[in-house]
Amino acid sequence: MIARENDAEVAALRRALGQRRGRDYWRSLEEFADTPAFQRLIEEDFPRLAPLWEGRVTRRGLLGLMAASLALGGLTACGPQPPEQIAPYTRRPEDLLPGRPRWYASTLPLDGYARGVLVKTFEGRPVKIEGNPEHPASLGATDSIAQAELLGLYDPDRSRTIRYRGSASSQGAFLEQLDRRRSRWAREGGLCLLTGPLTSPSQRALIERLRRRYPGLRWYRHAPLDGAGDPDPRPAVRYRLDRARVILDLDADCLDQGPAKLVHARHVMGRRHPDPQRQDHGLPNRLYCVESTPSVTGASSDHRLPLAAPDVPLFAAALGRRLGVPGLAAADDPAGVDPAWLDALADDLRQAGDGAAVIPGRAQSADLHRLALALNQQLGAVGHTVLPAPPLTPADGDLPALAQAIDQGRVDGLLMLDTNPVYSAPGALEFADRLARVPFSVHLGQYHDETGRAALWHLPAAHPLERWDDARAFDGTASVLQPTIVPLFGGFSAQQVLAAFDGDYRADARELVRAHWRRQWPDDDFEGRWRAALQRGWIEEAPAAPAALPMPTDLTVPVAADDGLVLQWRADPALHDGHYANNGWLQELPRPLTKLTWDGAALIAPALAAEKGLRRGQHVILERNGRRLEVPVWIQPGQPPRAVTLYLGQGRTAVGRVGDGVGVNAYRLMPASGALQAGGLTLLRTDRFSELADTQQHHRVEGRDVLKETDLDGFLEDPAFARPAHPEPPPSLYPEWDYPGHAWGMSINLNSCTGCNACVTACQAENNIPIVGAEEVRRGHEMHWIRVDRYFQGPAEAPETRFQPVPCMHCEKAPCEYVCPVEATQHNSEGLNDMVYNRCVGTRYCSQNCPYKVRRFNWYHYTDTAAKLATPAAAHNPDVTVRSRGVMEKCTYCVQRINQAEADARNAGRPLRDGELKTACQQVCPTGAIEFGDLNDPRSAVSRAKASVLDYAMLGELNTRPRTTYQAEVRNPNPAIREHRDPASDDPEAPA
Amino acid sequence: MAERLHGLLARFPDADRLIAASRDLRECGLSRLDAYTPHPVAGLPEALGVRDRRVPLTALICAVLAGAGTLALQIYASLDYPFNVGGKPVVSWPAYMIVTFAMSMVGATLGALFSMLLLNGFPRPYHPLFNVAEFDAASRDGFFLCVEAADPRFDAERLNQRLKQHGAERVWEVPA
Amino acid sequence: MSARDDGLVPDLGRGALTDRVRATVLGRRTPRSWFLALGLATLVSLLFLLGVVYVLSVGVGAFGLNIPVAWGFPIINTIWWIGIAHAGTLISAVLWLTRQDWRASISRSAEAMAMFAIVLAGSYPLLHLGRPWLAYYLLPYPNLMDLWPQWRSPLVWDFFAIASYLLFTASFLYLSLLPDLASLRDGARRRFQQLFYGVLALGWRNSARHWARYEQAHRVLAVIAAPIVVSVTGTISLDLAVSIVPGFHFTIFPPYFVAGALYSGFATVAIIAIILRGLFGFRDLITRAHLNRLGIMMLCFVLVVDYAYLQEIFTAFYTGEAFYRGVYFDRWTGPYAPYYWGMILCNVVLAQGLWFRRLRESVPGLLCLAVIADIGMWLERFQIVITSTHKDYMPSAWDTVRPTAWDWLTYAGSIGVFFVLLLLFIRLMPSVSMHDMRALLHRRREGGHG
Amino acid sequence: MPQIFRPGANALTWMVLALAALLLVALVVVAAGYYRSPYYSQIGDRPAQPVPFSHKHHVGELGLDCRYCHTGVTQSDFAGVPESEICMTCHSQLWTDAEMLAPVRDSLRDGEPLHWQRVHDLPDYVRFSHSGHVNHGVPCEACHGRVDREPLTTKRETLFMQFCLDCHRNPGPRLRPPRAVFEMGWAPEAGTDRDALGDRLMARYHTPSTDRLTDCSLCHQ
Repeated sequence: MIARENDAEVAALRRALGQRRGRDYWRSLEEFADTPAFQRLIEEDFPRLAPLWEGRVTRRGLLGLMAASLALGGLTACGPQPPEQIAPYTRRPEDLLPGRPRWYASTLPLDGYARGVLVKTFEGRPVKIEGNPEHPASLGATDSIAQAELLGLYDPDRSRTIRYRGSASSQGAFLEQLDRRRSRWAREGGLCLLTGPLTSPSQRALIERLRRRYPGLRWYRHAPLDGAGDPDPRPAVRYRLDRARVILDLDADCLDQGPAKLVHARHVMGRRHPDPQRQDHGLPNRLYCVESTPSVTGASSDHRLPLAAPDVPLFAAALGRRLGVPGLAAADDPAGVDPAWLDALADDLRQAGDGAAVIPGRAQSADLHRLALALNQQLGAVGHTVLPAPPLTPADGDLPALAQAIDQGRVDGLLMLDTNPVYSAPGALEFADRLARVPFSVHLGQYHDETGRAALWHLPAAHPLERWDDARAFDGTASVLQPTIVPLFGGFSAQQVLAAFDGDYRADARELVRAHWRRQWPDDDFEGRWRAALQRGWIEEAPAAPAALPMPTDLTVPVAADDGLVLQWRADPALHDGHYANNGWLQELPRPLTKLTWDGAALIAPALAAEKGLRRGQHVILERNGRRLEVPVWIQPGQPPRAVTLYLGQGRTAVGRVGDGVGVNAYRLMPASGALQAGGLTLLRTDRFSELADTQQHHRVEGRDVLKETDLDGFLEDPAFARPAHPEPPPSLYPEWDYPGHAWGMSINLNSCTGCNACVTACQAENNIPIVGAEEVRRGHEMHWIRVDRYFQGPAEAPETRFQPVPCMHCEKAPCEYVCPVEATQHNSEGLNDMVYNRCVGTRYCSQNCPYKVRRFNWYHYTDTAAKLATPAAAHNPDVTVRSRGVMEKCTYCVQRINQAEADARNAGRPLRDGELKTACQQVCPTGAIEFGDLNDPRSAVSRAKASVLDYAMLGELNTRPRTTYQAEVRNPNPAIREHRDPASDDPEAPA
Repeated sequence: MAERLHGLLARFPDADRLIAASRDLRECGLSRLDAYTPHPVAGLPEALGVRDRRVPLTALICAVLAGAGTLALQIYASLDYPFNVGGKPVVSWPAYMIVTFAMSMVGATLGALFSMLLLNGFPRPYHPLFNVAEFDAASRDGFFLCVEAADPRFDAERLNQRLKQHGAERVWEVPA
Repeated sequence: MSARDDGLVPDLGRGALTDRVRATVLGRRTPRSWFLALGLATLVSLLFLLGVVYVLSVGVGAFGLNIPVAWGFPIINTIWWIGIAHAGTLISAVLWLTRQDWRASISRSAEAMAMFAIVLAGSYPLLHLGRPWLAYYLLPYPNLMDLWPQWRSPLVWDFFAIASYLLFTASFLYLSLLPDLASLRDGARRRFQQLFYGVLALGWRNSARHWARYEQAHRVLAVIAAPIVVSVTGTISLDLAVSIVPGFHFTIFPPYFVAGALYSGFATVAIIAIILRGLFGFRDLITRAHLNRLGIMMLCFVLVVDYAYLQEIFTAFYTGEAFYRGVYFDRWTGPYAPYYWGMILCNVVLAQGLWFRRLRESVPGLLCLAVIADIGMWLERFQIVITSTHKDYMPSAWDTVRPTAWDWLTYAGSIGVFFVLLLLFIRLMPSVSMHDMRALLHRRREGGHG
Repeated sequence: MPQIFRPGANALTWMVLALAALLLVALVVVAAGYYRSPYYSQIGDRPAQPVPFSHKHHVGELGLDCRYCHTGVTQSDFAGVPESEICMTCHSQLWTDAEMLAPVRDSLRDGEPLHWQRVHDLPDYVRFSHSGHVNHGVPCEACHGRVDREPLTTKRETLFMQFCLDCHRNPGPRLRPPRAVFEMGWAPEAGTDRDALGDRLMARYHTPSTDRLTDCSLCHQ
């Protein structure tokens, strides 16, 4: 049931891998893949058998299964335990103690930007990723994607071999071919490089080296999420939102997108602790959000304005006019926007002065970025909340430019590093056809993906957790990626490939990175600084001279385009640009606003749905410029009426068993420029339907005592509004239980929660929660222990959105416990609602009687190694039991962490300190919305949080006495804007 | 008689005559009497002097024992490994009453059934009475009276006459 | 005293009656319709087997269940079958205590029906479990974990209630069979029949002493039958009522469940009575007057059920709680409204047909009403179990389930299993209690006192 | 109807019934006995090991401390099975050519781990921490028995939940002072009040309350 028995095996494998260091390291995989240990691991972890619950069961199969299940079920209890073996190390690595985790500071890049992480490993096997509290882009938090990188590491579908024209080949053959071309490139040029956004100092240095060797080298950058490339690049800006009092988000989703999202979330939402006593009432900022697609930021904002993407620059210009930005006097208000709203916003921003910040969205045009910078300049925010950022990737051109070069026959060799243009190039570019015309194309990627298949050569890339590399954070801080495991499937780093192109065929990945930094620190104690960097997770450098922000001149007033339907492409909140499509944790992650998993859909406004007579899941054909795409629709409250949004990242065809064939590829409709919004869309209704796999079917609170909220005025009037009318606790016939030791409890601050889902994935990673697949989600069988409920209030066209994370409440009078016939769930002496899997017989009565519906059931054997979506055993947390079929499970408050922390404290002979112990959801939360600790300690953070006047128990009138309570939400709207919050109009049912 | 005799078996045309005969023979001091009828006949046990209340008594005793035992088991189990279950007391006796009741009903049921079987001497597939072929009518429409030879006042000749007087249609000697 | 001619007593002598009934068991010829029915029932029961094998092999995910609707068909079917069982016990015990003459000719089939219904009702909870092979964890036995069952759980109560009911019903059935087994032994002419029934009869000789003790034991069982019936369905209703789920948590549940149980039970007895009439030509043993009485019983209980419906709605609204009101609005208008209105149609509207004597006495009429009653009661269980949970406290967790093929297979198939068992029983055992009928004839014709 | 059964049938029936009842009782007794038997609990099992390592020799006769080889026992959940390297610290000097030790030498040379057979194996759903026990006065001997007398490692206790609970419900009498945790066959000085000693040790080790020690999630997490 547990992954522990595999530890020794993995350790053995790792040792086998570990011997192939140094020179051997850079050599082909074929011979290695033949070792029996490797074969065994692969077969056990990644079997090819289809899962039972998805496949059709044959007669023989069924009988066999029945026999097996009877044997499994009945007989294991009858015989003595089967024998097991222990394989100790032959030589134990220094500092490694079997059974004790080791932590490594490392870095995970996203879009090239670094996020500092700490990786927990057991016997050389990474099992959990946490944020690095000292890293400026993490502050201790991570997002869902960073959490899910762990699963990506063990993904059995990752590329394992060098391939030539699709078939396995060898490194020697590759180098031979490469060698033949190098001299010509040096003479005649013709070598091109295609990367994503790239901040790695060592890679950039290697590229510079290549430029010297091949003077004609052209470097192209493909960043599908950044929209159309621009001759005049957008200003590189970063924000200090901890200094901001009024923030205007212009379609930026600044809390959930971009390299600084975790920091933004902490600085904007993490500071909201309403308190009538404080001068700013504990609400230090006000967030306005103008957005083209409902997002986490819009949901968290105090004022939200839905606006189709092309109208956002008009909005910014109209605001600029009000603020007196030169050159914008002629700007008109965009249609449909209340001028009074704009006036109030302008006043608010003006009052904030240098405490204002206007943030443009990355998907928006460079024009908007310049406009926003002008607004910030006008407000006096530049230098205070708006600072220059390190320059963007210094490439020579974007993907359309590369396409042009290919057309002109100027590309002889093309090296594509960690990018997948065949999938993510705009459909209009027909990049696959063009790539076929490149004589020598090389793809380095983690998957033998669409581009890998189209390229002449494919090289497997090492996963960020397996390779030496470096990257910079949004603010320029450099940090090192240090491998926590030797590449499982071989795999090269970009540095190695770049060095090979430079003629260095035997370069060591580690040395390539170190060499760069050795050059940076010529005089210093290099080893000392290097060690410090590895230990801390980031590199201490002399701060670069502050570059001045180039102030935009000659702003042009944007003009309104046609008012027809607009198609918008946005990063998928989980799959990002599609790179993570084979990651089951992310595919199954309910997207924050739609609560959709797996399936892709076109988001349309309720008004558009009504106009076209569309129902949820009905297929439409989207047509633009002669390209058509059939996709089901999702009716999204708060979507601008004329805007249709497609999330990028689905419709993969060559990524693996998880991601292939899920959803549609939205890049196919994109204009050649790569712009992320375009008009000229027609929408044709069809009669086909899909049942979409969403995890929440009902979107209104229905007046139930679940969410409590008010605005600042209401709060000041009645600070105790969240307290129940009746005395607490209600009287009981039963005597009270004592909790003399620890009494664990949790407090969730709804003011801070952004609904970003990081807690969901962190919990999944920590607690070995299985992936169930789209069909199972459709049937309501999803397994997440913590879910983020999303409710809409107010009119469907512009609703207010509320999030509420719901883990187990650990009720002191738990209704689940007294109905269990076998004591599989009851209370422990510290107030936890325990769940004993090995005692559970699966009556499911506990779930029936749980008013919060937080329990999850293993309807099938999801963790069967034969299951298609089973998490590889190596990725399991060895401290948490892996649950088998027929067993109930639920949030345990990370009891394994509690036990470990208590044991560690006792071993050290000291009491457990507050804050020493964190649950997975608490630790990952970017805004610190979750507090957990000992309620018997009045000074603990959780006790203080629960002492807040805002503290309330969900469904408290049931007298379940939950240990998890919430802090009611207080919004901070602009008193000058009274456009919303009329509970009487709180009805039109969200489209069903 | 060379053969040992089990008793005399007489068939009567109806229940009333059987009752009358039974009462008469009993008043004559015969004790090892038994009547056989296709269905329960009111008054017949009294006529035969059968007054046995052991079946309901056993049922009652079994019910009380089973109920008490079950309750004791539940309380013992709760104390053996005490748990905090939903914040309820360790011994939540009101909740234990339902199983207690169910088990006392089981006690009564089994007590009644098995005391009936055992007191009747079942199982006893062989019995001398079956040696009389016509005895099968007892489970169809025949009313029989049997006087066992073991009775100290057994006298085959006199009994035969007496039975006939009471209207017995036929009298058999039942071989042992 | 001359017999009252109320159509309840056949125009036969004791011997002729015994021979008639014995012939159905001991006779060499089996009606072709019996084979036909058995074949059909076997086919249907194979579906059950298939469903069970599949569900046991892959897991309960095969059923249409999820969170929040974690209980579904297996629980519905358990409640439904146990309800059917109750009428059997009631007829053979309570009507015996109250000296209802009309019970004699149907009591045996009612008891057999009860027996098989309980067996099925008891098998569903096993199928319902996530890990059925660990069901023995519910038993109190000294084990290596030092753990005991959790006695506060209504499921433990249930386990004991159903187990005790099964024991009780089996004991009761065997007890009342015993004299008839002797009768078969005595009537058997073939050796294996003599041995078979001879062993089972344990040597019963129809002695006055046997009868006296038999009657005492029978009376004890009959006396505890009523509380057992009430407590078993009551306990099962507590599975729901003890929870805090809106739509489950009603104090009216125990009596309401008992009434519903008896309604469906009498309907099923009526169906079996009609089958027996057709199969063995028992038209003189089970007369139209019997059908009429069964119809009247159904009417009584369905009126209680209808009253409970009203009462439940009143309670839901009287509490003033949004949750309870929500459950009712959902029942009326939600995704499962067809089931609710189907239940109302069957149990409230069509059931009123029972007021008409002509319908009650007509074979097709009563058959229709009985089938409607069984369907209606199944729908009632459906809307209690599924409709209540699919929308409870947390709007975010609301969800619907769709019954799968395996749900329907294991439900429909169980009816096949029931009839296989029943058909085998009526071929191997006397389907009319001969000694009861003889006693009845004795009482009615010869003025004997029962 | 003639007589169906012979007179002997009565006795025969009773004998059959008695036999059935006896069988039933026997079944219960056998089942209960089976689960408490050494066959099921594997007490006394002494699986063949790649190297016939003798605790008796190393501990009993040479007096090696447990921690010399089981290096993780005070810091980790796992006590740690010695790496081949540890064996060879001595055996590179002693018995360097012994045939018996060839697998150890081979293992270190080839980097192939020795595959020891597990003797004490808890189910995977149980968390057991060696450091949590030995640092708080629970001696090795409590679960592993007198290894200093075992030529081959042998399972000595059932390690059933019942066995764990015995101690968790009343830890005092099994606790030892720190110096005696790794000692074999230690007994308190004659005349010591074992219960009072247990209480003192519990206070010293801050042993959690019995309630905490019998929490399900303490071991099943």
